[in-house]
Amino acid sequence: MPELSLQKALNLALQHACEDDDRVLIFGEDVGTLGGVFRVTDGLRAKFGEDRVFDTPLAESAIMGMAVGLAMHGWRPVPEIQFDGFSYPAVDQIVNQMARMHYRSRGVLNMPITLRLPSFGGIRAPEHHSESLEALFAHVPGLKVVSPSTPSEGYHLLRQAIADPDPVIFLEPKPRYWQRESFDPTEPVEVLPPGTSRVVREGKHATLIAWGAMVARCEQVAELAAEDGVELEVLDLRWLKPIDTDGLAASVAKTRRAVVIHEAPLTAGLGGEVSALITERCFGDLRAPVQRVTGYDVPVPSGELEEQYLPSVDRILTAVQTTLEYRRG
Amino acid sequence: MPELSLQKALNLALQHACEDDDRVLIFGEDVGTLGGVFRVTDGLRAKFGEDRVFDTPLAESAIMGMAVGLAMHGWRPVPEIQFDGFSYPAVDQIVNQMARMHYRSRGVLNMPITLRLPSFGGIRAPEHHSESLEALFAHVPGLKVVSPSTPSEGYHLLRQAIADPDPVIFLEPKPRYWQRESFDPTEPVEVLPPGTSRVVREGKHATLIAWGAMVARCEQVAELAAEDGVELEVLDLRWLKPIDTDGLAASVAKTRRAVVIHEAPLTAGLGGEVSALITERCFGDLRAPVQRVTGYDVPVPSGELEEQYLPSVDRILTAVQTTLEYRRG
Amino acid sequence: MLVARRLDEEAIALQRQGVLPAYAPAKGQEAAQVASGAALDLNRDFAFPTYREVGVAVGMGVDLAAYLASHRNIWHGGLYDPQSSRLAPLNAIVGGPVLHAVGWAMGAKLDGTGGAAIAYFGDGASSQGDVHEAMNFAGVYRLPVVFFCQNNGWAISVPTERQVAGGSVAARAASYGIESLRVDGNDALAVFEATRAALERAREGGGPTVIEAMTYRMGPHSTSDDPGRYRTLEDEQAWAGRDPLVVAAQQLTAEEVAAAEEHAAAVVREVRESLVSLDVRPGEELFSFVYREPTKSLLAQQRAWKEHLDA
Amino acid sequence: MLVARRLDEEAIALQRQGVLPAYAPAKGQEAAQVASGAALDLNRDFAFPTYREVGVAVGMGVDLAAYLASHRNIWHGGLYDPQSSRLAPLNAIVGGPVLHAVGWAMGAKLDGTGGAAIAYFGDGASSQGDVHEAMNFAGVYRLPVVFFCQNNGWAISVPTERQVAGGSVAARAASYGIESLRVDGNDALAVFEATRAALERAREGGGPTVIEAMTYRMGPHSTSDDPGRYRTLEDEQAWAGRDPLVVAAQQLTAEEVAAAEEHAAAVVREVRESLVSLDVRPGEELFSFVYREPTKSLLAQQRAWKEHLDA
Ligand SMILES: Cc1ncc(C[n+]2csc(CCOP(=O)(O)OP(=O)(O)O)c2C)c(N)n1
Ligand SMILES: Cc1ncc(C[n+]2csc(CCOP(=O)(O)OP(=O)(O)O)c2C)c(N)n1
Ligand SMILES: [Mg+2]
Ligand SMILES: [Mg+2]
Repeated sequence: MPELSLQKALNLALQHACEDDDRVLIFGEDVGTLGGVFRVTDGLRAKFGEDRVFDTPLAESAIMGMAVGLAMHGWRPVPEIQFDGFSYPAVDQIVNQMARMHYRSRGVLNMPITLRLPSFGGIRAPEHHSESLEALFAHVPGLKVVSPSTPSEGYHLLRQAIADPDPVIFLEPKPRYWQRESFDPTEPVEVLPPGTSRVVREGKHATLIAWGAMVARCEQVAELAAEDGVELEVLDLRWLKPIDTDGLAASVAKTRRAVVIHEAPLTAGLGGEVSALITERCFGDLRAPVQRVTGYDVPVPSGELEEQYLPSVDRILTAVQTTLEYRRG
Repeated sequence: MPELSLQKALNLALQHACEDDDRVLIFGEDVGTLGGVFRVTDGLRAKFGEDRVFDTPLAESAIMGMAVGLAMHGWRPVPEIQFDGFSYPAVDQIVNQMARMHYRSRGVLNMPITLRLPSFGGIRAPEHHSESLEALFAHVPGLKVVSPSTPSEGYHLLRQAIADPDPVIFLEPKPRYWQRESFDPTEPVEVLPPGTSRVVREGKHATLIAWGAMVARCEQVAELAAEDGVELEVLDLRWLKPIDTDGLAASVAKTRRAVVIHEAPLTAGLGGEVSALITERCFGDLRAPVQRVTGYDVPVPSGELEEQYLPSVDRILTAVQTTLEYRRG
Repeated sequence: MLVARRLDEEAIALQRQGVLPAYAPAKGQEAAQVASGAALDLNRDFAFPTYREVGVAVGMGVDLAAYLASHRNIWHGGLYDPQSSRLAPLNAIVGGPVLHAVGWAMGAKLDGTGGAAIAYFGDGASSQGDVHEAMNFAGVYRLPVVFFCQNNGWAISVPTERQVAGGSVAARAASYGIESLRVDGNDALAVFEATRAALERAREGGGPTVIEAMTYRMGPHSTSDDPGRYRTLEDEQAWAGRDPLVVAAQQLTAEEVAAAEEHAAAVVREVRESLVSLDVRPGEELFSFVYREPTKSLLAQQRAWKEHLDA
Repeated sequence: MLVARRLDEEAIALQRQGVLPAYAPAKGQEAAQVASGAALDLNRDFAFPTYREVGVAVGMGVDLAAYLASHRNIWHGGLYDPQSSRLAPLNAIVGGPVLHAVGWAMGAKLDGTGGAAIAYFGDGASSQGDVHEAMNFAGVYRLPVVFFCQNNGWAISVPTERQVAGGSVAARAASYGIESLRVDGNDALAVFEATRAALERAREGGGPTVIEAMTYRMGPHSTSDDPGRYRTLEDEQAWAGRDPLVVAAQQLTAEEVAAAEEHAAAVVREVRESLVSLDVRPGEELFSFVYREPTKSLLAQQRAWKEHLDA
């Protein structure tokens, strides 16, 4: 069985999607000749030609606006925006156009667009290269949002996103691009519908809920906690819209305590939504309020300060302790 | 004492701000000659001249980018974007530039910009004219976000926003523009710092939390509930960033039940944040999970369907009933 | 063109009667709209309108009551089928849909289906970044797209000379290596010919064209606008003599005009009746078109909505 | 210019040594950068850089270690004082800061302080909507701003001919009614003179100018880029002979060159030392510069952060 990095798994997913459906188009800044700054589209231009895999001029709004027009013509566009922070110029086309064209046209026009977005922090990158936009996108009716945390998940979720008839924002966790896993992408797997999470590790004392690169960090936390006899369940939420409320409820009904972790700033982050959903469904079961461990309400700082900004193993452990020791006041 | 509409109160606030500080500039699409599509800037050009109050070409990103440059030069810009939905093209300048320039420059450059944004639904307007963007903006470090619900609040909050040294997004509830109130804007009032809410009506059985036009709707609900002997407290949150956590906690500590109401779609709306904050602070006091009554996770529909989308008196009453009858499962 | 004018008048009347909550009059722009719309090959081409394109709908033969349903607040994008009528849903974001035309044109080029796209936009829209990006992309890829700018002198209260630096949208085209021309937007034949030729050239691989149709918005920006605040009666009268209907009538006999009036009256009567009798859409549709398949959470919300309805 | 070249080389060396995590080399663009930066009147003008402007910092006399602190991952915008050095913080959004220059120029025009703004951007940036909007605003208001485009042939892997429809950024200016010129970006004197004249004209109320400095990025896009993937050695060699330093050296005596090298070496030594010895900023600063006064919630977060630090 081959060992594949997330970056390679995504590359294969794109390749297989292009092979399976000749309406799939890949485009964006530097995705063609260069193969993308993270090489996720490497080799695809050579395989599928300039018509299927092409570079665009430097304009994110145009990339997404063009994707909308291509979808109206019947294509299945898979545009890339080079980094999270550069999707802001395209927000109008994403929110006002892509997310609503199906609705506006009363279901006549489909928008099977997958926006690939290298996302999140953890690689000490320059400004605007380490942003978390899931809360923004999850708030927008008509969008679906997903983020893989492992190579195999990356492969299958990207295939699923591209096959989906609706627009999907696909958030690729940059620091995990080089993570490797043994799996055979050609082996068929059961495809769970959008909005299903994955229990990465079972536990009974509390549930850690995370996505993207934070899943691995939570696994580390769970390892450490296990040494002290604390069994943490780790839930990879994966789909950030729709959210797996049933999965959350099932886990928390068991553990009765939850900590949600994300890199984005605290206020109005997706952690608030997760916390509210859990509380709405599990109020009677909860032994403590849902804890949130998140980025601070500050702009993502420069590399030398980044680890102080991101949720650390320490901060997550403290939150676990808080929830375990919580006594109703 | 004069009776002033919200629209006139805002107009006076702009006028007085221009009089008090000759670095205040007002600009945007149709704000000059026309006086704004809601006439909020009516007469200001005649009073302060073309240099202080001017029309721009039709480009929202440029309006906000120009505001950033003007602030870097030492001005105090008060741009208008004509409607909520048209701020999406300016999101890059708002998020990546305006909100961060102070931080990026290590505090050297100030961004005392107030973006006036006619917001929210309720006037059966065309598409893109009825959006609620508070969750998006509240998530962005460096921004402050505020929305008035009455004429006097409008006057004072707008003066405060303009005087604030940081960027403030000022959300004007369109359906309240013509609401009238007797008050004397020249009478000095105690200015509470950003992040203070207002108890609009005292009650003891549950707290309704709202902002913008939903505050008036909650007052209606409270009237109706009072007929049945249910005393609802109504909290006008006003500041949506920073949020008055202490005010929320104080009210809910008393009432032990809370319903948060907003027009924006449910998922990842600010209601999740409010719910999480209350639960974090009042877990022991809460007798029921915080209820959310919000717009559905669908694009704001056309006028004939709008009332079915917006939180209705009925839906809010049902949520009140749910929280009052809640029994821990 | 007469149909467009009379329908426009009817729409304004319906707004006064409270049937339409608001309307964006096209008066004065009928030649630019109807003639350009009529130049499309409806088997292959596709048009991308703004919110002021009733004449384009007339020119393309779109179901007019279904078009006006948008102004009756029934559905934002109108009730017509954009796919079969070759007209994208009404779009109220100034500038945004121009990029869709570029994407659609790329789609047409890629699979050799051979149609051309036409994007409608105004002088005000030319200031938007999206329009620049659209022209640049179209130039780089040499796409079959026609950028049809109705320069009607105003963007709400802002006149073209304080909107369009340099004064001409058509002149922008050259700097993208794109063909362009200015045409008298009140001369239906000139508009038709220019549009037809540009679409044909586009279909044949000749690349994009910018057409700037010089016209005038004779009415208010919308039924809630008051042009008296920003322009003078003289300004308006200067253009009254160039009314596209007057221009067109000069080329017709009195009988032809009378016949056209009769036809227009009949069409308007019919459209009015369908429009007035259109049912409001059922609230279920709030939830039907968000995704191809509603999500679980959306279904739950729909159930809650229904319970309230039934309660 | 030699200072810029040697500093650039030093920065690349420091990147290899692991001192700088990444760097965007300016090699080949020194004449365009240093000479245009030197043309500013530092008492009145203000410059808006991108992320590849070390030569501008040299030309303007900005604290170079403080400038490079951005590349050392110490602070995104650099550690120099933008106000006193007249150079806005480094900006990594392609296109965005061009609008700031327009706003700043409007500010200068409004209060008669008389300076001009200069916006730096690349050939790639010219595709962004913001750059179009900036030129249009500058044209409509006739603002004192110079749009200084370094057309270095590439935007990462995309060559100008597949980026800039029509082929020339300068040509765009005319369609906004803006003055423009193309200048040999590797000829320091020509760049200096063009920039000086444009700034002066701007200050005197003559309106905006677009300068397109034709140059070449001789190195990779950044230290993590591999130009071998998208361009040939011949392509690179074609420009090697036009290296701005070679051009400049031809106008100097051997002694002058030697003196310049000595000066550059001394500067680089000093900058290197300051840069290497710069302290990482204290974590408190995460919270200090978000608002003028931190909010209650931010103070609480700062306290929580501190507890973890102390724990
Ligand atoms: C992105 C965006 N910004 C602002 C508006 C508000 N608005 C609607 S029409 C209009 C003027 C448009 O002028 P123009 O493009 O010349 O078209 P016209 O109305 O003259 O047909 C404005 C500012 C909008 N609809 N979309
Ligand atoms: C809005 C935005 N989109 C994409 C990027 C990623 N990016 C950084 S530099 C660059 C190429 C810029 O090319 P050009 O403007 O010619 O400047 P050069 O790098 O050649 O100096 C790209 C695509 C970015 N920084 N900002
Ligand atoms: Mg117009
Ligand atoms: Mg370049």
